[in-house]
This record gives sequence, structure tokens and C-alpha cells, in this order.
Amino acid sequence: MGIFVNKETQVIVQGITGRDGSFHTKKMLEYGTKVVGGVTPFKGGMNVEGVPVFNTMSEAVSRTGADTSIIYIPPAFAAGSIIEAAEAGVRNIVCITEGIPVADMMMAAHFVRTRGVRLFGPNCPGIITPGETKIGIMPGHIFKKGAVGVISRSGTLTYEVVHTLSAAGLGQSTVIGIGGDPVIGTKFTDCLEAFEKDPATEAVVLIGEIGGSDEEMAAAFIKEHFSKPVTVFIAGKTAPDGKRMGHAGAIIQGGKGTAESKISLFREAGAAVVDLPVDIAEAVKAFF
Amino acid sequence: MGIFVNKETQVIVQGITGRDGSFHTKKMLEYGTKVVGGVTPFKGGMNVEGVPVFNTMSEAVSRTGADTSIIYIPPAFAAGSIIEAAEAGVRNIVCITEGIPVADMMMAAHFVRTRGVRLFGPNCPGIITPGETKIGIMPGHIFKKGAVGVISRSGTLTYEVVHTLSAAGLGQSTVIGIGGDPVIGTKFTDCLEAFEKDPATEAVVLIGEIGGSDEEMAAAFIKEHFSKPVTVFIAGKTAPDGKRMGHAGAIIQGGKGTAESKISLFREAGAAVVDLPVDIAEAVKAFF
Amino acid sequence: MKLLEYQAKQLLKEYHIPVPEGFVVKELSMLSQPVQHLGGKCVVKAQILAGGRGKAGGVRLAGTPKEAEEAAKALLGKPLETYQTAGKGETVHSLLVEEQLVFQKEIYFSITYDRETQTPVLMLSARGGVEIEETALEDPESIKKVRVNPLTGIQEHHIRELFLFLERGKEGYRSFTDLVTNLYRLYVERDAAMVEINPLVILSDDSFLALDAKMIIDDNALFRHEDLVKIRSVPDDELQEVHAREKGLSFVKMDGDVACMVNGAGLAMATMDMIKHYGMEPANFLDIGGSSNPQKVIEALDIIMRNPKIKVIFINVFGGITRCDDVANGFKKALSQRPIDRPIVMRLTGTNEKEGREILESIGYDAFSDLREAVIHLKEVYQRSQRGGM
Amino acid sequence: MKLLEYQAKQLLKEYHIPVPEGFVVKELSMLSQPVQHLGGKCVVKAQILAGGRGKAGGVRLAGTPKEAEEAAKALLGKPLETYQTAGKGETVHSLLVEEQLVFQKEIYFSITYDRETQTPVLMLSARGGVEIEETALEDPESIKKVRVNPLTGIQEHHIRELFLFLERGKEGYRSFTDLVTNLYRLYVERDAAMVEINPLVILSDDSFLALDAKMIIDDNALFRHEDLVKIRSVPDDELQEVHAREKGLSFVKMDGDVACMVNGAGLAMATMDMIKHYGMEPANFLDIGGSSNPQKVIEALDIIMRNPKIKVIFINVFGGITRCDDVANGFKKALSQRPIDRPIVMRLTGTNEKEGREILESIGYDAFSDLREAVIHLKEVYQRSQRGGM
Repeated sequence: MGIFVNKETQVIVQGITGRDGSFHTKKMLEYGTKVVGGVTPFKGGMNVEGVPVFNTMSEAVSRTGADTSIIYIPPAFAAGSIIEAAEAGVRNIVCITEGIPVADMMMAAHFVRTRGVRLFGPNCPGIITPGETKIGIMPGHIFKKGAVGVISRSGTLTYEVVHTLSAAGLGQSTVIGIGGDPVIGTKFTDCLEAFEKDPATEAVVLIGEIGGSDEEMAAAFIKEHFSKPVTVFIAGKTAPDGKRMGHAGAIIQGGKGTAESKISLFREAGAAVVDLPVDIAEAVKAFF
Repeated sequence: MGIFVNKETQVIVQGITGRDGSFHTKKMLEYGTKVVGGVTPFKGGMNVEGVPVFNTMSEAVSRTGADTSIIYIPPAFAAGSIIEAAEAGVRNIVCITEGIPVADMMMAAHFVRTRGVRLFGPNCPGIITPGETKIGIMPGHIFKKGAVGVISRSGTLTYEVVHTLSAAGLGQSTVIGIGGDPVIGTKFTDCLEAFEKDPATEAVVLIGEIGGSDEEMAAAFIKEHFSKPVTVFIAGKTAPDGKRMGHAGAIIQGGKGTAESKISLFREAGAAVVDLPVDIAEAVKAFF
Repeated sequence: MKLLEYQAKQLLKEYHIPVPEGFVVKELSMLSQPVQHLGGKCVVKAQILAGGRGKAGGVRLAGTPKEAEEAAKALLGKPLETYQTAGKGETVHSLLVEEQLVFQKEIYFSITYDRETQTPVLMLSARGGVEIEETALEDPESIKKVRVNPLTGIQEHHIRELFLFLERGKEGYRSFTDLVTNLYRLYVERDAAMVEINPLVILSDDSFLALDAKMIIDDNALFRHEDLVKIRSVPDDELQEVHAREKGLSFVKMDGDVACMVNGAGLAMATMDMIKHYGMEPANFLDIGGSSNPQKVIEALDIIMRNPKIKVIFINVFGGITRCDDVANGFKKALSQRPIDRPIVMRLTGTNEKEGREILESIGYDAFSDLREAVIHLKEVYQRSQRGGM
Repeated sequence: MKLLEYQAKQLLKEYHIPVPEGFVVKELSMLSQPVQHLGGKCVVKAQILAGGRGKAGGVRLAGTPKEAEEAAKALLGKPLETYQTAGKGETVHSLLVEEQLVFQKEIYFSITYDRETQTPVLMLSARGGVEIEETALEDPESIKKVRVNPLTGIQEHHIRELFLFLERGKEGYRSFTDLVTNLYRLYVERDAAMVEINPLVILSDDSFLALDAKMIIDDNALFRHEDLVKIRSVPDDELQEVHAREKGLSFVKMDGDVACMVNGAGLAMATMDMIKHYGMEPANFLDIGGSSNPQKVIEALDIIMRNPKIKVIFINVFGGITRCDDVANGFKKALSQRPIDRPIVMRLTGTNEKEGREILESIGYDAFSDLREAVIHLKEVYQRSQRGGM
């Protein structure tokens, strides 16, 4: 089980012949992900790791029946690729690309919503339902099937946390990197909504960071609509005002979006907030 | 009963202080329509026929709680008014205006759909559920409450048909002018879908004309999904190729969209097709 | 509003779309300089709005200045008859004199809008220089259509999909992308209802060039394109329609002899259909629209009476917004300005019917209420006029 | 990327947005001509990227050429310290010398984007010349926000809603509409992350003029704005960050003395938080990113070592895409190029951990697997270095 993706999910890799695209196609196949096709314009007819390459998304979708795509396309063209995927009819799009212009992403994010298409990212590590499918760039071996749902705005910090969870015997139902950009598709609240309904998920770990108000909305959602235990870590307590901390979206602006304010809202909402990421596994264990 | 609008429907008139806007506000109020507000920029605070005027749609909607708007705005600004209404949160928009640029309407029609807002027209006489509400410019006295649903691309031809229906004792559940433009919101098929579900509607009259393929889609819909008797008249059997017959949308292009081809599809779909509009009442009567 | 080829190409140039080097010639005396500039060899193209010009001899290759002059003489100022000019021919008021170009391949490309999906549609066919309708019938597989969502506008993948359809590898992709991007921008910014490049040619360096261009501007959007309205030219056979539109009327001339004047487009079409159904032939489509302006009735009768062929006139008004008394008043005034020597049958019902009838009676006219009765009577009057005419 | 006021105003002019007449002066000798042209009276404005310039004396009114010269002398080439320059001051390399204008009223106007709704947002406040954050706290009712759906773009009703908020009747509406329409076009076409006109002034004829202008371009979109990249100027305190970004690193300098180098932004923030949690102060944020390029490690150590304050260095790598052996190789190479005379604590785990450790061992280094253990050890090393330093 888990949410959004599972072992039936059929994936097209957009930008499959590129360095990252081909490397992670291999890794995803090794994990067991059903990668059924790839797209690189003018390279239709080739194959990568045994996966057929098409010239366009519409061709790839109509030939393979895929319902999901993952994007490894340079930032200048990535938003266009999101629109292409949505027009071609996939239901889920995972966009790994970092550095897409904000204006392009506002357009693409609004457009996919008009089509009822779910977008993960951009600037995210992807989504994994351990033991079933990995649609992303995360190191598969650190994940373990289980009952903890994980949502995070960051990549390596997620691996860090998952690593300690797995080491503590706490497997994961689905782990989602929602992305570090200011404009992203699926948000914390969308994931919480799905985790609430997912019988395989018994507890949730939410890894937030400074900037924006997605954590604030998540806290409100938890307070009102979420019945499962939530453990929270917010990165960036030491970050100064007005500086982007690596992620385009990790910026405190005019005193808004600080770790402190997010933490206090989560506490109010009844979530367990830990001070250090290395404390998460222990906190989660308390709920089992 | 009837479809889409009823006596509870609360209406804002966009362009209420104009010549047509104020005249038809009066006529609609006389019919019993709940006109709760109007909008004309820079004329907020006035009133027209006792109806308060606001400067913006967002103000009008938030102050009155209206769910529907009707637009009497010159063509250069009408598409913008449609978008304004949709953003302000109404559920139905009736656009009377004729002569809106096609590019503007393509944008507006797609936009309202992304919001789940229903648009009637443009270039249409509006919608009426006899005895309940009239949101349009049709002469109210010719309508009679009853069980026949009427959908039409034209205005006066609809009045002609409704007049003969009423004279023959055949009242109407809801009568909708979907509009004579090439780009319109609600189409024949949308109305048929609603009539199919409406217990007050026992038979449907569909008045089509040359040009486009809305009738073709309606015929296909009738064949597959429609259980009530349908009587059809298609105007324009004598129209030449390549000429617009008054309506911007009434044009046969390269031999496509002729009355003959539409008629034969309706016949195949099991609808009763009459040769003359004056024969409709008699044909409908056969079903009662 | 249709543009002449040279007008369309002027717009293409403004949008950085390659076109052949060319000159507009409106008088024979202006010909020699452009021809010399082009080195003697050129193409002389008659500038008319109707299609089918090529097959009708309106496009002529000239290998020498003398041949160019002969071609120009044969075309300029003369009517050119094509399958679209309805047997009359359209006068050639100007020529486009262009360089002769060598190319690898010709294709078809256009942007129009698709009514069904309500989106702009890009259409490409490997068969250039052939009417797209013909291609659609004979070889539909050779046509590729790509629809563009008006909310996002054109995207690189739309262009890619078209280009890949040409199966040419990557050569020329940059040139094609620029051309399509610019043409789409032109289509949107200038409110084109249709822009057709047929043929679009591929030159020896794999770049794309618009060898011909057809363009129609959305009449509803002309208010924001005053520059285009200024250069408007109207083909002879559409003069009346355009004139009528300026008066707020919708008019289309037909071949029959029974004139009609109706309020509302749908009812007007249905009225023509009824005339035909009862064995007569309509002389026109004429919609006086929904407003209540007596002047429109006067203008409408004026337009009708310009057709000497008509035998009878049928006026059909279902009053809604249009008030019967306004129509009757307009009719009365029109008669006072000019006598009408053909029989008139009238049908008048709806808003202010009584007042309208009173006005009619005051000038000795009567009107039916029922449409069928009116048309049956029209038929009798028509037959009488036929007998009278024989 | 931030633009200087005169650069932003140059763009405004290109988009037909009224700005005061003004001249850029980069040397004192260039001053007299503009001042004369402006009739002696002028405003002398220091061109720096930091905000708060006005209160810091960076904008001076001059009634005579002499006063103008004095103002220019006081500013040009000198550091200007504002509340945003973190105690250091930003050197004034150029002045904008502008006409003095009389106006009826000043307001605030900006276009940015709203993260929550993911749309551009137009913001207007009746309080011009005041920082919007201040207004938001003191008088939130005076702020009007209008969001624009990126799919339809700006619509007349958006502009109307803002203008009506000013409660001025219809006067100046045309001028306001033109200004907002053009500014929105500028915002979209030039990929602005923020454009702020504060104050936007209303002149005696009710027309609107941009008296000041601030503009930030989306760094991610700079690839399509080469003209802007060319005129880029970087404030002194951001030089290091910009330099790091060019090398593919994310770097932010902090005040502490414990340097860190991490792969991944989230983990880097969390690492800083842990340093702090264990009683130390981070000297920087430094994310070497997700790729496996040993060169990045070299560059990263180079940047870290530029800060003389640092006592210890903490390297924290969780290998995913980043491979531990690549990091170790980069580290080895960096050490071979330059000795590092501060203690280094390393944590290395994940992809190719074993290979990485082997490389480290070969140069006499060791690494932790567990993050907490690593930080606790870091603390010990730090305390030792403190004692050693004392």
C-alpha cells in the first residue's frame, strides 16, 4: 500500500538519455520500479537499459499506457516538460530538476491542477513506497517497508532521517520529497490527507524547514483533520533573515517563516517536535 | 425544477447601468428573477430599479452572496468580465454580448472550466426556467411552465418555437439559448446530460444550425446516453458554403457542418427531425 | 477580414519570418526597377483575395524583364477568375513581384482555431502547395494537427511534435522553431482567425521560408487593429455584405428571387429554409438584429431593393427585444422615402404587435401572425407575380 | 539578482513607465552638465543595492549646483551604511541625479509572487515612501493585494480593484492602468521576482510616476536575460555567495567559528542547527549539492578557509547521489594542494562509504558513521582548540 504510487505504477523517464536520466533509470529498474519508457526528442527508437525511448510524451504514453512520469530535464525546459506530460495524459509527474524559473513554475503548477494531475517537486528527490516502487533519486537501500509515512522538503536530510528510522526498525509506508522550491506541486497538506486515509500508515514524520507557509498550513491541517501521531523536525533554526539557505524556498522574509513560529504551531497542533533530526526515530518509537 | 437555474438563483447584472443592462434588469425583476445586485465600475453606490450597484464583482458577490451573473458588457471587455465573475466565485455566468473576439473567448472559456464555473453563451438570449426565473433577454410572456426542455443556438427562432409550443399547450421545464458564437461555454451535450437527470423534463426540443460540430456531438450523446424523446430542427439547409449566416458560428466550412449531415446523424440517433420550425409543436405532442 | 498576400507578408516580416524578397507594383510604370533589382528573373503574382489564383494563371514566372512586363500587363487591372470568384472574377489592383527561389521541399502550415476543443490548432502537411481540404480527402495521414491550450500558449513540445512529423532529423529545427514561435505570436497578437503558409518551403540550407501567405483577421477584434482596418480591401462580391455589416445588418446574397428580412440569425435561416421548402428560392439572408432601430429597417429594404432579380419581399418579425411598432415605423418611413414596386408579405408577432399592426394599417398594409400561414400566402403572391411577369 | 535604482528605472522607461528625468554620474567631473540641464535644483541619490538608503542620508536634495556638488562629494566613492548593510556599509559607485518633482500624493506599489497561492500578487498601499513591512504591522488595512492567475495574466478588473481602493474617482485611471499593465508586462517578460515602486507618486495632472524603483530578477531565469547579467553588480557582502554559486555551491556566511560543509540544503541547515544545539556557533551554511564532483569539495574547502575566524571544520556527507569516495577524493586532492591548519571532523555514510573511508585512511583521516557521535566529537575538538587558542 502506501500513498500515490505503488508497484503497479508505470513510469516514463523524461530526459532518459541524459546523464542523470539514464543513471537513475538503471537504479529505479534495480529497485523494481516499472519504468516502461523514456523520452528524449530526436532519440526515439533508441533504448536505455532496455527501456524504449520515444520522441514525445504523447507517443510514449499512448504506446506504453504509463500513468506517471519523472523529469530529468534542464531547468530552462523543465516546466515545458511538465506541461507536455500533463497534456500527454499522465496522472502523476515527479520533477527532480532544480533551478526552474519561478514564472515558468507558476504557470506549470496552475496548469497541471486544471488537468487534475498530481505534481511532485520540482527540486525534489521523488517518491518511494518501499518494497514496491521508487520514482526518484533516493538511495533505495536505506528504505524499509513499514508503517511510517515521511514527508520532507529536503533530500539528504530525508535520507538521514529514514536511515535512522530503518536502523531503529521503523519501516516506511511512503516517503515523499515535496521539494525545496517556493513553487511546488503537492504540498504537506495533500500528503497528510492521503496518509490519513492510508491504512498502511500508522504514524507520520514531517521534515520542514524555514520559509513559506506550507508547514503552517500543515499544522492547521493536523489540528483539524489528522488523527495519526506526527513527529516533526524543522531545519533552519540558525538561519538568518533574508538569505536563501540552499533551497530557493528556504528563506525567512521580513521575519516570516522562521523555524520558531513553525515549531510552536506544530506543538499547538499536538505534534511531537524534536530538536535534532537524530532524535526522530526515538520520538516515533514512542508511538508504537 | 428544470435545470441549472431556479427560483432560488441569485443574480448579479454586470453592466447594470448600461442601456441593455438596466432595461433587462427591469424585465427580469418583473418576471420574478432574484436580481440582487449589479456591477458598473465607478458607479458603486447607485441603484438601478432598486438593485444596489457595486464597483467590482468581488464586492458584489461578497456582499450579496449571489451565485450567478449575467453580462451586458461591450465586446471589447466582455471576456474580461467573464473572468472577473469566475474569480469572484459565481457558479453560473450568462453572457449576452455578441461580437467578442475569438481569442478572448478561447481564453475565458478555458479559464471558467478550470474553476468549474458554468458559462452560457456568449451571443445568447440566456436561460429561463418558466415560472421560476428568467436570466436573459427573452420575452417572458411567451413561456409556460411545463415538461419540455428546449436548447437552441439561436434567439428569435427559439421564441418562435416556444411560442408554438406554449400555444399547443406544451409548457417548458427550462429553455436555454446556448449561443451563436463559435466558442461558447455550455454545449448541447451539457444540457442534454442535465435534462436526462431532471425529473421535470419529459421531452427535449433541440434547435441547431449549420456550422461546427456541437449537433454531431449531441446526436452521438443522444444515441448513447439519452432516454427521453428528442425533437430536432436544424436551420440553414439553404445556406451556402463559406458564408457566415448572421451568427459568427453559423458557417459551413469546406463542406463540413451542413444541415444535411447533422440531420442524418440525429435521425440515426433516433431523434424526430422536423423540416420546418412550425412543425415542432406537433411533433413533440406525439410524445405526450 | 482577409489580407492580400503582400499585406500578410508585410506582417510576417514584422515578426521576423523569412519571406522572399519582393515588391508591390500598382502601376506598370513601377515595374522595371523591382525587376532589375531582382536580376530580371522574377515571379509576378496577382494580388487578389480569392483563392485558386495559381491554377487561374494569376502567378507567372518570368525569366526576363520582358516576360515580367508581359505577365504584369496580362494581370494588372484585369479581372482574374478563379473557382472562388463565383464566375465573375476579381480585379487585380496590385502585383507582388518576387525573387525566384530554389527549394528542397514544400510543405503546408497553418494556424487556425478548432471549434470543438476551442483551442488554436497548428496544422502541418507534407503536401505543400495543395489545398488542405484536398489533402484531407486524399491523404489524411499526411496531416498533423497539434492543439495549443490558450491558457499556456505555445510550448516547445508542440513545435517538436510538428517538426518530428516531417521526419527530417534535426536539421532545420532551430529555423522551424523560430518560424512557428513567431507565427504563433503573430496569430495571437494580431487576432488572426487563420494564417496559412502554403507552401512553406525548406531551402537548401534547411531553413524555412514562407513562399505564400494567406491571413484572415477576426472581424470581432478589428477594433484593436486600426492599422489593419486602414489597409482593408474588400472583394467585389463581398462589398454588399461588408456594407451591410457597417449598418448593423447581416446580409448574404443568394441566387433566388424571393427577398427576405428577418430579426435574428436563426429565424432568418429558418425563414429561408421555409421559402425553399414551399418551392421558392431565397434571394438573400438578411438579419436586422435584435435592436429596435427603425433606421435598420430602412437600410435593410434599401439593400434588398438593390437586387433587380427579386419578385417578392417577405418580412418576418418575431418581436422580443425587437418591437413590432419600431419595425412598422421603419417600414412606413422607408416607403415614404422610396416606393417599392414589388409585392410585400409580412409576418409580425410578439412585443407591441398591436401597435405595429395599427401603423401598418395606416399605410394600407396587413400582416400575418402565424409563420406558416404567412409563407403559404407568400407562395400565392409569388406565383401570381410569376404569372404576371410572364 | 538585484538591480540598482537607475538600472531598474532604465527598464521602466523601456516599458513606457514614467520616471523622473535623471542622469547617472560615476565621477564628480560628470556632475555639472546634468545639474545644469536640470536647472540647478536636483536630487542626488546614492546607487547602492541595500535598502534603507534614505534614512542613512543616501538621498539628498540640492537647491543649487553647489549643493549638488557637495552632496555628490559626500556620497560618491564612500561607503554608505544602512540598517541592511550589517555594520559595514556599501560603497557608492554611482549616483542618480534627478529632477525635483512636485506631487499630490505618494503611494506604494509592488508586484511580487505569493508562495501560498503560487500567483503574482499586486500590492498597493496608500502609505507611500514607507517600508511595506512597517505598514503591514502598523496599518494592515491600508494595504490592498490583488492576485493574478498566471494562466490568464493581468485583467482590467485586477487593475480596477486596485485603483478603486485609492478612492479617487475616475481621474488618473487611464494613467494608472497603463502603468500597471506595463509594469506587469515588465515583471513577466524580464522574470522579476520583485518590482517595487515606492513611492509611486500622483502628479498634479493626476498621472502616475515612479519616483523610486527596486527590482530583483529571478536568479533561475538569468539564462534568458543576458543583458541584465552584463550590468550585474554585487554588494560587497554577497560577493562570496555569488562566487560560490558560480562554482555550483550554496554558501551563506555566518558569525560563528565552526565551519561546515554538507551535501544537501536541508541536511546543511540541520547540521548548523546541531552545531548550535551542542553549544557552538556555525561559521557558514555550505551545501556542496547533489552531484559527485570532487572539484566541488576542493572549491568548498577553499571558500571555508577564507574565513580566518574558523576554529574547526565539520564535514557531513550522507551519500546518495553524492558518492563518499568522490568526496574523499576531493578532500584528498584539496589537502595535497594546500595544507589545512585547522582540525577537521568528518562524518561519512551512504553510497560507497567503504571506498571513501579507505581513501581517507590513506591520508591519515578517519570519519564517523553516526551524525550525533560526529557532532559530539566535534564539540570535544572544538573545546580543545579553544583551550589551545587561549
